[in-house]
Amino acid sequence: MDFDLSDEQKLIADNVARLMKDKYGFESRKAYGAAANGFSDELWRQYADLGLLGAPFAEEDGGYGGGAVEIMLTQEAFGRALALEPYFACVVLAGGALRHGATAQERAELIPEIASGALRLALAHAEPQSGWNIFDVKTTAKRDGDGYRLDGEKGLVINGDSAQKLIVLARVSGAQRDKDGLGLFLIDADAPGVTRHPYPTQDGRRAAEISFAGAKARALGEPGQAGPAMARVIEDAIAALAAEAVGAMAEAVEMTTEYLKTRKQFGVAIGSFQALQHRASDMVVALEQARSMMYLAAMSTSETDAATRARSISAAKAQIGRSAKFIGQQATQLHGGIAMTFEYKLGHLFKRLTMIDMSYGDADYHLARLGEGDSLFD
Amino acid sequence: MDFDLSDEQKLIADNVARLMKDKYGFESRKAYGAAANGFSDELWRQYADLGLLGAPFAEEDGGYGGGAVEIMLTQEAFGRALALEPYFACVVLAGGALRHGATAQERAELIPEIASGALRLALAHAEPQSGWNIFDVKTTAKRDGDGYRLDGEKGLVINGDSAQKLIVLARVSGAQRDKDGLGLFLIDADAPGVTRHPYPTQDGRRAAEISFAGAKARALGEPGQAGPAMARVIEDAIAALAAEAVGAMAEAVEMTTEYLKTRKQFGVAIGSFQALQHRASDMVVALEQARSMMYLAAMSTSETDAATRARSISAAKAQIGRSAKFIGQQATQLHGGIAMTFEYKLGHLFKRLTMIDMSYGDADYHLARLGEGDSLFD
Amino acid sequence: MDLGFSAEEIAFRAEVRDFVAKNLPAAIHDKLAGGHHPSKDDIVTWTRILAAKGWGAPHWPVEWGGTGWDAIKLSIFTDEIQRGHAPESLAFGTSMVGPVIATFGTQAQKERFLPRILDLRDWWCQGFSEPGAGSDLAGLRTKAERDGDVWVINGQKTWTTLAQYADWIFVLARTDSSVKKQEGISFFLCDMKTPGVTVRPIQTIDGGHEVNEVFFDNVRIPAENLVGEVNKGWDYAKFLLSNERNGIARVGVSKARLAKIRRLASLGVYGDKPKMDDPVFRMKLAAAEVELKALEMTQMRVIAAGRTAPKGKPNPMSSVLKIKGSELQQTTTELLMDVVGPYALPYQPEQGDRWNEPSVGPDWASTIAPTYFNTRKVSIYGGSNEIQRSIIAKAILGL
Amino acid sequence: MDLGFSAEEIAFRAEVRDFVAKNLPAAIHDKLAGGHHPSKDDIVTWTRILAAKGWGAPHWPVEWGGTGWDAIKLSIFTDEIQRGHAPESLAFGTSMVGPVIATFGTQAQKERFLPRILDLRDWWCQGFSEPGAGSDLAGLRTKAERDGDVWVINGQKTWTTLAQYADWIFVLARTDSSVKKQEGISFFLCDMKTPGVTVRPIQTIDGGHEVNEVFFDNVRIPAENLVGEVNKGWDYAKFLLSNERNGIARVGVSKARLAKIRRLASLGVYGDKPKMDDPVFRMKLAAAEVELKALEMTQMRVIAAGRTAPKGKPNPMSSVLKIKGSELQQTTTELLMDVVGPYALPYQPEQGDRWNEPSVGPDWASTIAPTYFNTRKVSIYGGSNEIQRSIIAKAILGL
Repeated sequence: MDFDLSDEQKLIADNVARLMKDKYGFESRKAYGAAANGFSDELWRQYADLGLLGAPFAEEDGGYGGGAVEIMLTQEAFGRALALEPYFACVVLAGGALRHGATAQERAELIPEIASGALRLALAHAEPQSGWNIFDVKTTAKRDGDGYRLDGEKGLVINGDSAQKLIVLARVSGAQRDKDGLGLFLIDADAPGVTRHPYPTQDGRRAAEISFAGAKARALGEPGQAGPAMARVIEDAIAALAAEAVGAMAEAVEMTTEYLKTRKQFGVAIGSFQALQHRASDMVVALEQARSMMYLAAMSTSETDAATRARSISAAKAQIGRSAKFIGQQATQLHGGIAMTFEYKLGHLFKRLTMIDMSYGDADYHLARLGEGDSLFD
Repeated sequence: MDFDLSDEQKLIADNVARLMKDKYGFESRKAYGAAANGFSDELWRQYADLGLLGAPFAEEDGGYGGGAVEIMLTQEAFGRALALEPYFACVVLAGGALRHGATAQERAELIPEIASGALRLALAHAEPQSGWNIFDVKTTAKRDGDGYRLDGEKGLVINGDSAQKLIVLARVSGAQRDKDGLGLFLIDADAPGVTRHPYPTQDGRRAAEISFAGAKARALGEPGQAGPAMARVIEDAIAALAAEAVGAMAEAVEMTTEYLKTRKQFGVAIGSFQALQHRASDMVVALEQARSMMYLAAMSTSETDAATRARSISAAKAQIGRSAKFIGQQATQLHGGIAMTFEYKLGHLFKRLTMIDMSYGDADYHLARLGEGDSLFD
Repeated sequence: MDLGFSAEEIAFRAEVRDFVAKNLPAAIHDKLAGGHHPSKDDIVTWTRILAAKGWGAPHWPVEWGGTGWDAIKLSIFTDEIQRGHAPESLAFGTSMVGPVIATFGTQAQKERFLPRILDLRDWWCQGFSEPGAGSDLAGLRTKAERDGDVWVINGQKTWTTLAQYADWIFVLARTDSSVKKQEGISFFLCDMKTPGVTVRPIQTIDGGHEVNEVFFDNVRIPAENLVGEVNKGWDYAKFLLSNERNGIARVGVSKARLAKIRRLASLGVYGDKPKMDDPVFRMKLAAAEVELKALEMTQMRVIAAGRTAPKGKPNPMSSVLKIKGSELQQTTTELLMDVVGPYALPYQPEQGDRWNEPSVGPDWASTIAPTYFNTRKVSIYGGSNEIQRSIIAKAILGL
Repeated sequence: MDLGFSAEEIAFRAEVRDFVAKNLPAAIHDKLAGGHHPSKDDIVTWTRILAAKGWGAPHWPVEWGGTGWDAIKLSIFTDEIQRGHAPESLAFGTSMVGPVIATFGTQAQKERFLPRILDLRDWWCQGFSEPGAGSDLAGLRTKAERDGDVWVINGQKTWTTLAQYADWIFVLARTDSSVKKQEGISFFLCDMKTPGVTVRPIQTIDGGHEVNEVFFDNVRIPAENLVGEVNKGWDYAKFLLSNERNGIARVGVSKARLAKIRRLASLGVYGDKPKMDDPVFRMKLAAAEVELKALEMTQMRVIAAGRTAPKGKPNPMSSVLKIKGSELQQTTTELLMDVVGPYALPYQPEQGDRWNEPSVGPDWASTIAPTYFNTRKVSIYGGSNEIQRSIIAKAILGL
């Protein structure tokens, strides 16, 4: 039990924190978000230069040998700054699909391109009807020569609007919600038969609905065997979102504290009102509980027992969701009107926290999953 | 829509309030509770003299022509004082069984005796396995000559230890949880074949587990048809408990407010601390919501549509349960250590409120019932 | 004690419901039922339909176009407007400045302003809040100085709802800085076209434009536009704030939303079972319905008690209604988030008449998250819930 | 960063668990697992079993019988004791007065008292709280005056846990009334048999007898029973209160209770389905498990941070542990109430050895409601949760 970072990890944390401080003031963020992509190409290059994009991949695959802790540190800093670049979509989701679902050869081909910043991938797995069931897949992949043809509708593809290539979860066999019979497929985002409907998201990002009509793709890994890999991808994604959420919550708590200290009403700083002090203290408790579960989630991604891993990840997501809701709502309440304005950062933290709760299962969803299984304790 | 009391109702409310003030200080209550019966025979006589025991019964049955409002007013005052006499057991529960389940002749025979204070009845309906399902009845009634023989186990019979006669819910036909096939039976509490195991309850009252072994009883109403009557009895009981709970909650809020005003710490009255003020304010909100549902419950007992009536009663019980828990817990917290002592009234209010929530379905139970049906709104 | 509605009240409810169903234009109904905001035209159109029926401002004195309904009927009316997804009356006119003018204004002011409020020829907005004042309303710094026949106003107001449409604004301004802060405030009526009045939009977190900043730069208004006496403005403001508490709980809004939740949760958008089959969701929904039912009864109790209470005195029980009412508005938006699930994510802002275009995800999804975000305001504005708790502690509990 | 336990720590946990399983007398285990309180004999018996193993006060200095375990091992040890339904060490001796004597006491005091604490030959109780002081501990009024070779103590203590069994009491008393309240307090050790010491029981709402009032009426104690310096008692008290925060979250207690809840909820006491089949109940149980898992990690983080933190300085993060830990102790008692349902009602107080007699209702039911009532104390004592929130606001947030 040791919460200390290695020197390499400290370097990553320091570098990304400094970069966010220098380049990701809230006014700068507005400018980045106004770009067509919805993020800054320049910062994406800097992430590559800092080694962030390759950090979580194995060295033999062309990465820098890090893992869940490196993702956690990066995501936490991004969460504080509300960074918009497609790190989560490309490195965590698509990168995760490669790590867990692709062959060594495929990884060696694609991961160096991710690490260098040259290739931005997106993962198209959800569908309009699937809700949070990752195995609910109607999109089909049919063998055609040495490749496959994809048909179907994918929804909520994060940064799918600007990705150069897509990794698509599609069904090669089985019924709509079977865990078996799924495959991962790689396709150019502007290949014939691919239609993207891009849109902004509530939290100021970009996503797309994407339809496939006989679009020609190549398989990654062994078609039909992608189910367990997808489960791990989503587990990694939840761990990454947990860290981002903790960053955003920590920022919200700090902003609120600062506001309570400086904002005066009835002639005194409102932070002198005990009822508000105690609310802020409850926010600290919620934050610390969430931070603990951020660590648990990061640690659990390497747990080998699938049931234990799934339980820990669900527990983390449930706690994150509950803490995020409480902190987002209370930070808004303690700020008052200013928090309701688009100009001010806090509302955007609240919106991002809300959308993290709505991703990959909200708190109730994961509590229900936990309720069906064994205890979290041995 | 008119919340004003009639002159007769005002008289009842005034009389019972005055009696409680004169005779039911918390020290007096301790003395009453130490009696073998667990209550004051003297006060029982005074209730009869004031007309409380006959109030909710029809005049043609030997009552004084009141109803749910009279019960509400009485129970609210009893709730404030934590009165121990078996009004709820005898007048509300057993009396309700007579009102809803007995023939006119049976009512005319028994109700005057209740009204005069001469006869204390208890209602034995629950069983060890039944939980809050009033139709879960294993106790059987078998025809024997002009009467019936009862066999089985009844549990949690409120004031069943000291009642002179028992009204027993027993099965004449059907399976264990059928709504049909139930009957009400009257039996002397010390009849052959009746064994009572009396005990005190968490809230300082008395109850009994009662077993029947071929005990000879007489039928009330039409054996086999008692199911719907029992449902109404329990609905009336919930309305009565709602009022008792509101009385206890109002007392808890007042005691807490008084304590906050007088108790000093760090040199000032603790009521000057804003966090405590706001908690007390939330208690007021919870109390007013509960009070509103007390009215709804009383009003609903005369609703003719059974489904609408059941929904309103469940809604009232759910609200009462939630408000009672919040107020009980917070009143305790705001008092601090003194609330944890047996000598002090507040803890007894908390215990009574808790046991009211645990009677006839706790808040979750009634919310689940509501969740299965239509909306509360048209 | 008779806790049911009378036959007359039941018939009245049916009449209002029927009137709304038959007269509310379908396009407006559908837009509001979908969670969208009404446009200015929608509100004007509907207000004039009501005004033509004599229901433009039912709570006003009959001589100025009111109905003479008692408080219960007024409450039923509000409930049915809200449940029917009709636009609500522009409160700044009918419930705020209207009653102030009717009570404290000159005969000339009454004749000039009240009829134009009734059918929304004048769109009013409220110039109370200021940056830096927040819940400490009386700490306002906007100044009015007398200069011959005019008052000269300088300062800034904020959170001014729908000022972008407004013809007139009623303004609290400081006219004496030498006395206690509540005692040096006056109440003015100001034409928005007066030189020196500038409106700057505030975008809210849901992307909408509901509120504004309003700047006063040497705004000269005629002396006749002072309401009542100089330096008595705080009294009128208190009257205004305490006057229209009927409807503060917004029970009808929450009823309408609960009905919508039941409908949407039964659709079965994701997976093989509708959300309504989830027992935890059902329990949360039932809990909200129970609290709302209790709140409706609490509101009735306050109304009933108000019949015999002294007029114009603030009733601290309205703080109970405000707290619970705002909590329920927020809870119901959270239940809608439970229903919409992952398709809360796409951001599809309303753009003028394009509110009814095809959307990403379920066709009802686009307003859910914005409504959730936007509704956080209801525990902040109109005296934050923390202020309400302090009022209860002081005025009900004596702490 | 390595967030798992080391192989050594895992083996250590197994060793403690195994020791408890093999050495805890079955009658004591069953009594505590059933939610009953241990008797004095139970605690003494088990403490001596631990002491014989060298585990009587694991956190003490090795020279006085401690183990030298690091904070993580100490935490694992506490966790396993609690989960194994073993009586906990009498904290007043091992965690409170023991460390104070070991740190500030004279060599004679150490030699005299420490060995007798280790194997519970001396039963200690705590004379801190006073009526009227509550959370304002430093406002105490018990006085000690010097009279030649003795100190004469007069005053009253309250909430004195298990004083009815105590051989000794450690007492804070005012020795100088002319200075700031924290600066005139001294720390005394007092034999309970000294004339003038009277114990009066306080019955708690669950019907139990855990706490007492202790009266001091001209109690004369030898000067050698002063700890450290005169008027420095407040420093020792702060040391005492900050010293033993390991275990303040009582994670093991809540873990044991959650396991019990799962077991009882699966029994199927009422109706045709066990409580565990109720999805709402399962959701509440899962939520409690999640919070407890998070709390366990939070505790580990505090322990890890404590390795490099300055000694003896109070860590405000312990307020986080106290708040969440007490909430979970209370939540789990509420879940037990959900399980027991209507048979919460019968009151069947423990009477000496009759704890194991046949009960009304399910044989595990009788302790559920008393435990629920009694556990309300955990958010009141040891600095109420309101005090803890103020500490967080000040010491963590700087408000």
